[in-house]
Amino acid sequence: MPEKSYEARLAEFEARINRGEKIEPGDWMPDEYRKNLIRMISQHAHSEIVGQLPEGKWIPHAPGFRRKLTLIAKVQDEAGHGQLLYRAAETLGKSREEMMEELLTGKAKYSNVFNYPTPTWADVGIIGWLVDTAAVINQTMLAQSSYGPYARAMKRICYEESFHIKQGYDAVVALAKGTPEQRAMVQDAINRWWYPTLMMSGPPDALSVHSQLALRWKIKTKSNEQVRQEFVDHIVPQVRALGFDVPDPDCVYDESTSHYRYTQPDWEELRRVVNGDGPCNAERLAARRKAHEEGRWVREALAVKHKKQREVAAA
Amino acid sequence: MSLTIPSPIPLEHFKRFILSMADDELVLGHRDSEWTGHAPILEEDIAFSNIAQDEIGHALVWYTMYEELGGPSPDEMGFLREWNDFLCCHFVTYPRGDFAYTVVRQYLYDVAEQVRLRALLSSSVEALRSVAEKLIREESYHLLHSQSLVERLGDATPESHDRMQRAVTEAFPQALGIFEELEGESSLIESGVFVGNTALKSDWLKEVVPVLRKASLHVPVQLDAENVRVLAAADEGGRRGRHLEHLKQLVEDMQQVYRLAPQSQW
Amino acid sequence: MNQQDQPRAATESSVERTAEVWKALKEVRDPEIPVLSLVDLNIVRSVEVTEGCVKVEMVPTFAGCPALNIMRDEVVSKLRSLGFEHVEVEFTLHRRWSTDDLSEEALEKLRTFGIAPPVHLMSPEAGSHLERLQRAVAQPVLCPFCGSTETKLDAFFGSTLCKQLYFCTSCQQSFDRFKPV
Amino acid sequence: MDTQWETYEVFHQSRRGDAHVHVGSVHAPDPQMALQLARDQFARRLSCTSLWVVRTSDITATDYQDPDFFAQVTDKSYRDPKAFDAPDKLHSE
Repeated sequence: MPEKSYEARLAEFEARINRGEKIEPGDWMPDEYRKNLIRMISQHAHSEIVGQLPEGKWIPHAPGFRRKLTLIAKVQDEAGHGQLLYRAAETLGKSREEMMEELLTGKAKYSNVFNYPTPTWADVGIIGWLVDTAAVINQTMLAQSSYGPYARAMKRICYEESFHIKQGYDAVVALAKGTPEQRAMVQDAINRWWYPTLMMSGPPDALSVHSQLALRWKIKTKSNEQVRQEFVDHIVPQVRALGFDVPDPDCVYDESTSHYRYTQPDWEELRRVVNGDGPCNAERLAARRKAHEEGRWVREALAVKHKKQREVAAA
Repeated sequence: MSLTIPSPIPLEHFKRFILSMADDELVLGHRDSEWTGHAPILEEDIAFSNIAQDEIGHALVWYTMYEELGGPSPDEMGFLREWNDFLCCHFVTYPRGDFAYTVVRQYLYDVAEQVRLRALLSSSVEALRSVAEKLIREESYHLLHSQSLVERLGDATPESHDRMQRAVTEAFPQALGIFEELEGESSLIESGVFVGNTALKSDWLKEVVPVLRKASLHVPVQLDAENVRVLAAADEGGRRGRHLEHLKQLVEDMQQVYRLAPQSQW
Repeated sequence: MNQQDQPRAATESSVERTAEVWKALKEVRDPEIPVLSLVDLNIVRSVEVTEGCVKVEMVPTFAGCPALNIMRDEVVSKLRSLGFEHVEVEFTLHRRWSTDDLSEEALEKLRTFGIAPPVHLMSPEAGSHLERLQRAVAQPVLCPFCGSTETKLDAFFGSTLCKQLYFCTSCQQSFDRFKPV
Repeated sequence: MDTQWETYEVFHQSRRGDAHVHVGSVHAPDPQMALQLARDQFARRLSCTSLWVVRTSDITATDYQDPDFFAQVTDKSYRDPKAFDAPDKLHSE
């Protein structure tokens, strides 16, 4: 059979995507598609791993058996999601070690939201409720992604994340029913997390370099703006129903559009935080590096042992 | 809910026995959870988070039984009790150390728990039998995991061997403290609640010594004929509520938020 | 939500009322394994119906299962919608829960969902639980996506207490396997 | 039920000689386990002399939607003790 031209392959590839077929690991794909996916999936994986830290800080202090168990389970899920996503990225030809290296040297990016501090217990509830709601809206969209392994990983992650939302909400409701101090703790956390959460879905598409290609190849199926609007419409009534305020006086329901209006976050802040200059970037990476360095001997030993066992088996 | 135990069993001693198991599980589970987000590889991060939940879940089972015997609720026991009222052994209270110490501690503890639960499968108290039947199923996973880590890290590289050996030297005498005699233990043995700590320790030694040795790790014991003679002093005191500062710090951390509003929901 | 179901409770027999409760509980999905209901998973063990009140006893799969409060909430709201004013959920922590008791149908549902079902632990030659578990863990696991046996254990402990993580080298897909317990 | 576990209806007797009364049901793999569950769950609080468990699927019941089933062909009021105006005590005070 004669070699097909790049154009012919690309046309076939795009036709498959437009028919709603999934692209699988062994299939032909344009380099740009592969690169875009590796970038997105590895960023997502890094976000899960770094995302363990802000909440993980509260594991030793979680109040009561149920909260303690739930929080450990949740932070564990994040490690599990990281593991799953690194696996999905590996199917595209990049090793976990390479990706880890990029994270630890500050070369790779990850979600802005994990670079903010978690000074009170209420932050745990708010992350589960607000941040994970925003994450699920994004991930539900990604579960439609054209790349099979990513879409399937997302489907599973979505189930687990919706469980996180319930737990986060449950923790917030407990505080909402509690003492005035407990309620104040929640409001303070909402105030601090509101804008960082809005930023999570990414800059307006006009400012996003990667968005257009990702949309064209159905790596993602909705724009950043659509995802953000969906989040706002979903969460604002919930926040108000519990008697808390959204820290944005201009956040009102617009009858003409059937959407809530909201004040745009500071996009310059997002750029800074994503590029390494947020309130906790240094602290987060230092914690990851420490774990990585201190665990080096374990990884080496396991690799050596694995090799020895294989030699024995082969002999 | 209430639980009654057959009358010849001294209730107070029985309750202390339950509590000593509950406190061991909670404190070790707390220590294990300190690896969540910080383990050497993702798979171990997940593993220790999982083990932590299991151990804390087991603590909850024992505290629930304690409540059914007329004690306070599990949350009150874990989150409002004074640190010197805990009855855990010193072993579980030590800081997590490096990963080698964590692995060795987990392995030594897993075998002890396995041996203990196996013995409880034939306890005279039905409630203990049924708890043991449930927990042993979960616990067996821990043992398979920690034992395979001991076997792999014990002699893989010079560094891993050094670290594991240091961990065994440190942890072995501490682990012997798991089997510190309980108050009123003889009455618990007589009434068939369990076989007693001396018997458990001997079963434990028979299992851990060969595994550690096979992993090229030196253990301070002497084998004469069928008997294992221990050449180290056990680190005891915990079962009588005599604790080290590590536990004080741990309990303070654990209760920090709960105590902000002890009457409130969290 | 809380509306009383008029004279129904008085006119029907308690056996029928109880059957209604079981039917409703079959619709409450496990929060972490949404293809199976709490009844499929043998989590619900008993139902007690007295005038306007219902009490449900549940046995968690794993003692440390973090999903218990969510299960409780879902059971309560489901049974309130049947007209029960007071719903009590009791977790019995000490009772044995084993994957050996799952029905063929439940196993099939897991497989369809992409979770490899647990193997049976009990075997004629029995032995201690640990020995049976060792044998079970050593058995090959079929990929629920492509059916290949070219799979490997990726993580001895999975994302939830009840699962382990595998990777299929044939179709390059990560998948969960329900832990045999 | 489509699992191999089935529900069993539980009937409880609180004193010898009393009727067994339906108190609830349990989900179990076999009748022996059902009895154990029933004991733990229903005999724990109530005093109990005997328990029955019956596979739910083995119960055949009449239909509430079919009142005709109980339509009386002939007047049987004479069989109902309330039909007789007999005083509880023959000699009051």
